[in-house]
Amino acid sequence: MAGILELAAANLLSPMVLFFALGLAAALARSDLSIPEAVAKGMSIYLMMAIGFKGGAGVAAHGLDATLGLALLAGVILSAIIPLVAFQILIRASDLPRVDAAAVVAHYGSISIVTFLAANEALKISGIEAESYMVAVAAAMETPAIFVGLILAQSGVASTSHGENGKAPVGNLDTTALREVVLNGSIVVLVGSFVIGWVSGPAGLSSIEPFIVSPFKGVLCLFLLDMGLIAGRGLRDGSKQLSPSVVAFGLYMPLIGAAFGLVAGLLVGLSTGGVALMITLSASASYIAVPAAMRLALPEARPAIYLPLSLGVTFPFNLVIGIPLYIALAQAVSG
Amino acid sequence: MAGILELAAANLLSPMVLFFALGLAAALARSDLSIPEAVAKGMSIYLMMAIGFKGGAGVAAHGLDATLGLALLAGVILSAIIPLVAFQILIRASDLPRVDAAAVVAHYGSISIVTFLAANEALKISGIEAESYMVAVAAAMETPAIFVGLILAQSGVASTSHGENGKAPVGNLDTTALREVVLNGSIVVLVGSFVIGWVSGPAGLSSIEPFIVSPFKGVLCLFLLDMGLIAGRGLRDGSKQLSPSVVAFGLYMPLIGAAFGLVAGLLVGLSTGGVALMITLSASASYIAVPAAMRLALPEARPAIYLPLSLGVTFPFNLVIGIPLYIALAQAVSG
Amino acid sequence: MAGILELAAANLLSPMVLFFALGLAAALARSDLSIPEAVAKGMSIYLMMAIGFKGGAGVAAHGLDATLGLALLAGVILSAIIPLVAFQILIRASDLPRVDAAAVVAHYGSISIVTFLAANEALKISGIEAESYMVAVAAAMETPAIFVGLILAQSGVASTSHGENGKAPVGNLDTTALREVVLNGSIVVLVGSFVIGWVSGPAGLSSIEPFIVSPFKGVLCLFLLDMGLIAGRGLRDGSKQLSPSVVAFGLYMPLIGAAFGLVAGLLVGLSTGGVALMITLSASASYIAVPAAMRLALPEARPAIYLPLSLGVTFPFNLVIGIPLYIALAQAVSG
Amino acid sequence: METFKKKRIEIVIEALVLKRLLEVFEKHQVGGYTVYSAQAGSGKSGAWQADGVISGTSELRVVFCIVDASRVDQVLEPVFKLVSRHIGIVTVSDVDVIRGDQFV
Amino acid sequence: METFKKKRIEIVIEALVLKRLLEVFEKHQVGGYTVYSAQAGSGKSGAWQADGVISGTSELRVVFCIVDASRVDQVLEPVFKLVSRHIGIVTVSDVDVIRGDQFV
Amino acid sequence: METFKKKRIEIVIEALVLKRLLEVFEKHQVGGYTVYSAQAGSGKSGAWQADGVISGTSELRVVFCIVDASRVDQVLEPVFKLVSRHIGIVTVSDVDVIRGDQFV
Ligand SMILES: Nc1ncnc2c1ncn2[C@@H]1O[C@H](COP(=O)(O)O)[C@@H](O)[C@H]1O
Ligand SMILES: Nc1ncnc2c1ncn2[C@@H]1O[C@H](COP(=O)(O)O)[C@@H](O)[C@H]1O
Ligand SMILES: Nc1ncnc2c1ncn2[C@@H]1O[C@H](COP(=O)(O)O)[C@@H](O)[C@H]1O
Ligand code: NA
Ligand code: NA
Ligand code: NA
Repeated sequence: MAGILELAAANLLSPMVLFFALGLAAALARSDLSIPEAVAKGMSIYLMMAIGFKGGAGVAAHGLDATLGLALLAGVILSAIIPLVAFQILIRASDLPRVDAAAVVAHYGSISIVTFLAANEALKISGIEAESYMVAVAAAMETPAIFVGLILAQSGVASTSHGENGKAPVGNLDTTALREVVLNGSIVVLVGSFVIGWVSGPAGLSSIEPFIVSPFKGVLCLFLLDMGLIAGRGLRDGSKQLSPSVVAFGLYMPLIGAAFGLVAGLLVGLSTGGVALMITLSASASYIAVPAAMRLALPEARPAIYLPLSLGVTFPFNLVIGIPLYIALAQAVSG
Repeated sequence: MAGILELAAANLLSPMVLFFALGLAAALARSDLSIPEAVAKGMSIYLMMAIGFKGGAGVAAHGLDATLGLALLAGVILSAIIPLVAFQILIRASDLPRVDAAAVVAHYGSISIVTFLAANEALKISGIEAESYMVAVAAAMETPAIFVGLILAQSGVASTSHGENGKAPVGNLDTTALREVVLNGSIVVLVGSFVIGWVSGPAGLSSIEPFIVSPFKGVLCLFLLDMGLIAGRGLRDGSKQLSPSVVAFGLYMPLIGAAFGLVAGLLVGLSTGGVALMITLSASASYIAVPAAMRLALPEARPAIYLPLSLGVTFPFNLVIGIPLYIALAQAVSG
Repeated sequence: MAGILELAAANLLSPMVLFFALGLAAALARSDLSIPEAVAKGMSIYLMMAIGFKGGAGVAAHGLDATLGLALLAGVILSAIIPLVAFQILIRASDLPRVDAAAVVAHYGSISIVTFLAANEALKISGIEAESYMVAVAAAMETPAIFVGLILAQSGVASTSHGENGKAPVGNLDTTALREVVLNGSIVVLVGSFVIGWVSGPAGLSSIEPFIVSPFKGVLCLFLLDMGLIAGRGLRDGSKQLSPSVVAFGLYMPLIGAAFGLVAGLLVGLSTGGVALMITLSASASYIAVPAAMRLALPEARPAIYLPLSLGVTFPFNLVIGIPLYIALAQAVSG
Repeated sequence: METFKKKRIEIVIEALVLKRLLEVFEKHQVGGYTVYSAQAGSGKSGAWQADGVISGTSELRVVFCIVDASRVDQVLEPVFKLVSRHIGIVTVSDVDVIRGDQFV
Repeated sequence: METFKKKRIEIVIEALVLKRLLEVFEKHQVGGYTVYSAQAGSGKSGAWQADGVISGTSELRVVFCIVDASRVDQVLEPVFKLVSRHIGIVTVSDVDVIRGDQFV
Repeated sequence: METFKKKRIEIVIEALVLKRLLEVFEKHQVGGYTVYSAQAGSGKSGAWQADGVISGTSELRVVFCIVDASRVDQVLEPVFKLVSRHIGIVTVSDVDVIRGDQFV
């Protein structure tokens, strides 16, 4: 128990969390601080490239674990099941229309790559190793939840007020949109870099290490400053639209997801670090791939609900409280 | 004396000064070279983050010097007094309207963070240490000068031709503008990173060192290329508006400011490096926080005067001649 | 022979080539992946600055080779002669109008700096040294081809259908345009950084090494991802306009250029690495300075021909097949 | 100079949907269009700002195309159908051009 | 398609003052607006260019809002008062929109 | 508020040629202009997109200037001459301004 608190305190005072807090505070205080869009996108691509490449190079170095296939499968299943569970909870706990609820839960089935990165760094500080292919599991969990979310929205369309007045059917995911979801830029960079890292192996990694490894954590801090700014802005403007029951969902849903991730991680037989990452992925909520897919395929759902919930409530919760908790959990159970 | 010349020569041939010269030359030759705005802003945020964090981590490492409080106080006083002195000089030496003169002198009370960075690098090359909290002094000197400048403008408004025809009163700094001045993005990042560096200490610093320490000087060179481009453009377009007496002010005022900084640094009891930095801060002129504040609170003052003067005259003077001089001065007096 | 194949295989699986391939594949699959323009420009400036500086510092370190003057002269001559040869071939082999053919061949006389960078990295991996001033040769080869191309266009204007209906004469390179061509931003950074590197020498280099040397290859990979995206987009949209005979020209012309470069490199008396770079420069085709100059001075020529040809055909050919071939050639002949 | 009367259709639309809007243009053989990025805005769906955003969700684009008055309705209908499902607005105004045959 | 006549107010203003302009909009209940970045310009106060600039001082923004003709004066007056103290210009033009009730 | 009728000339032109266009403006004493970046477009010369491009070749800019109706022809002629040699278009529309003497 002392371990958890210590880990939590260390986490709370880590540069990553503090830069996020700085961004949050600046936005809430209405400072004019902002990271240019191009720089934010550049950092996002950098982070995807780095994490993918390192994961792939790790697989090349340590060989393919027999559990990789299982872990990928578990990831896909988690990504599909968590939204179903979350939907049953959210529709009862709040008065959100079905369409909005469906969009929200798709975020919770999918994953937040920055939460994953922060958990990786926390593991590193604690000296715990994890399977390098976990980044592939992260990639595998990105999209299944989207399809489940759309099906949930579809099945409920007749009963919502949004679909009534003769509009096009919701959740209309044609092949163009399908391709756009699957070929989302950030997923392409993540998966592509994983493959490149795998093919070019440790030699390839060492040749670009001073770019993708050494400055990585610093870039992540700057990126978290930006995420703090966006989260703060979202909370400032969107707080009127988020009812207390929805905010509460954003706080307890990660723990439910975590429980699923924990079970899956143990069943698959991952290492302590791997279990911690599986928990983190399950507990985290998307704010890149899923919102984009929802705008395309489910425009009726309100982004003013799902964006601040994912970015302003669940993301900070995971960053500050969740990650040390999940690591402690993994240690307690699989140690 | 040979020491100064040697230092000056080394400074003149340093990559930092040469990249600034390259930018200046490119702009004057009307090359189409330009640094994208987003990249320039990203570098600016990076530099603030790095210098703030390093300063804070330094304070955490070396403990709080008893002189910190005194140094901060001295900074605030310098920032307020220098504009008063500068105003008396400028209003006599040139025929600038009071409003323009008030805006100009506010720049000279405040500070240029890049000049401060360049002085830091020059100290490092000379093997001279300085108090790490000097970056906090820099932050403290950013804004007081703004208020003094506005008061100077206010008191003179009746006598200028700008305020006559029933316009709103100048220097009208309402609470919104006040917050905007104090919460200027670059000040927030600088102060916030200082606090984060302090809290997370040397361990935090070492975790992001490959991002904020190692490449720092290279980024500064690229940033100076950009500043050279802007200074060159400003001189090209603005040279008609700058009378010889105003240009002269941009060259001798840093020396007057330096004298104030020297006295203050000695009174506070700073180390040789600290005195050199205090001189540099006093001698430097703002080109971020003050111009922005002037546009908001004193729109009648012409940016075509104060921007090229600060960026195109005083900044290069300090970069090329001032810094080695200030270091030599600090060594001579406090050595 | 086995050596070539091995080198080719190693090259094919290098992160640089693989990231280019990722970009190409993403663009052809119509992924929405894109690198923000500002980031791409920032990287481009970074690469020019780094390669120029390293070259200049190298000259400062190793002293001025007696062959530098000869190599520069050879570069200028190659840049002027290759377009003449290429024009005779292209005008016979394809049915391109003279104006388009003249614009195309100007690209082949000039050089691609990224191809040069990739060849440098390949040499480093093979443990072959090259003269550091070769980057100055690269700079010298940038522009002569442009003037030759414009003269070729001019001489043929009466016989083309584009110039008939009383329009302004083509290839009208007034002094403004001349300055714009010569003071192109990327050339200014390249040459300026070379001079700065030379002046500030190894000491200057070591002070900014963590910025311009260590992460260099990683940035190059990200830049190649972007080039893959642009090449893929160009091929996707421009493939209708490129006839098979023009595409073929894009594949065999580098080999002809390479032959010229080989002869020149041997005559000048370069080292094995120097010969390999001279071949690479001669074989490569411009996609920055020349297209920009053509739009200004020869707007009648269609960019939809020369851009995808240079970037989508010749660049990948050189990157994947050319470079290992040119290195093997240089080793075989000058070893 | 002699000029010809044309119509300028201007559309503000969320960035993610731009691709579909351009497909509509292609389908209805709109001869040309220009896209630029909006940086912030406000409307029925609330206020937004592009700075620092990484998902692309809250970015908007402005697209304008110059077409002949005779074709406005034909283009406007499918465009409006698309835009009204998403975040965005459509306006039409008068412009004069120099070469009439260029904008059909 | 049936369209409705509205007014488009377009304002070029220095970036630092944008926040205040939007506050004016809010105060006068302007239903929507769009902001984009200008990259360069020239006027009474001389020429400027955004590239590479770090202080934000010489950046300008363009803002347009579609309002009903009946409300133009009400909006224009405070907007013009603000803009005339700063660097910037204001223009008004006619546009047609499809849903009239959306722009009030 | 009292307004004055002026003309708005809007030009889409490739970025590399912008400098020359602004020289034309200067030569004909155009009192002001604003430039912004287009992000993508399509026309006779095909489609283009600015993202990721490093040569500047396929970037376009949009420039607008408000001038008095009496001066439109004088400005339009050299502008059109320049644009028609390059990639780009020119349109003219009506706007109202508040201070008439500001736009000549
Ligand atoms: N009809 C149009 N409407 C709006 N923009 C256009 C139109 N035609 C051309 N453009 C813009 O002008 C650029 C050059 O046109 P063009 O010279 O026809 O290729 C295009 O890439 C578009 O950005
Ligand atoms: N009245 C208006 N004037 C100008 N732009 C508007 C207006 N209404 C909406 N917009 C723009 O269109 C976007 C989407 O509008 P809406 O769908 O109403 O939220 C807004 O974010 C603005 O950028
Ligand atoms: N006649 C004009 N046409 C278009 N834009 C203008 C005009 N006059 C001024 N502007 C824009 O408004 C900004 C400020 O104008 P000013 O306050 O006159 O310096 C200029 O930098 C331009 O971006
Ligand atoms: Na999840
Ligand atoms: Na000062
Ligand atoms: Na060549």
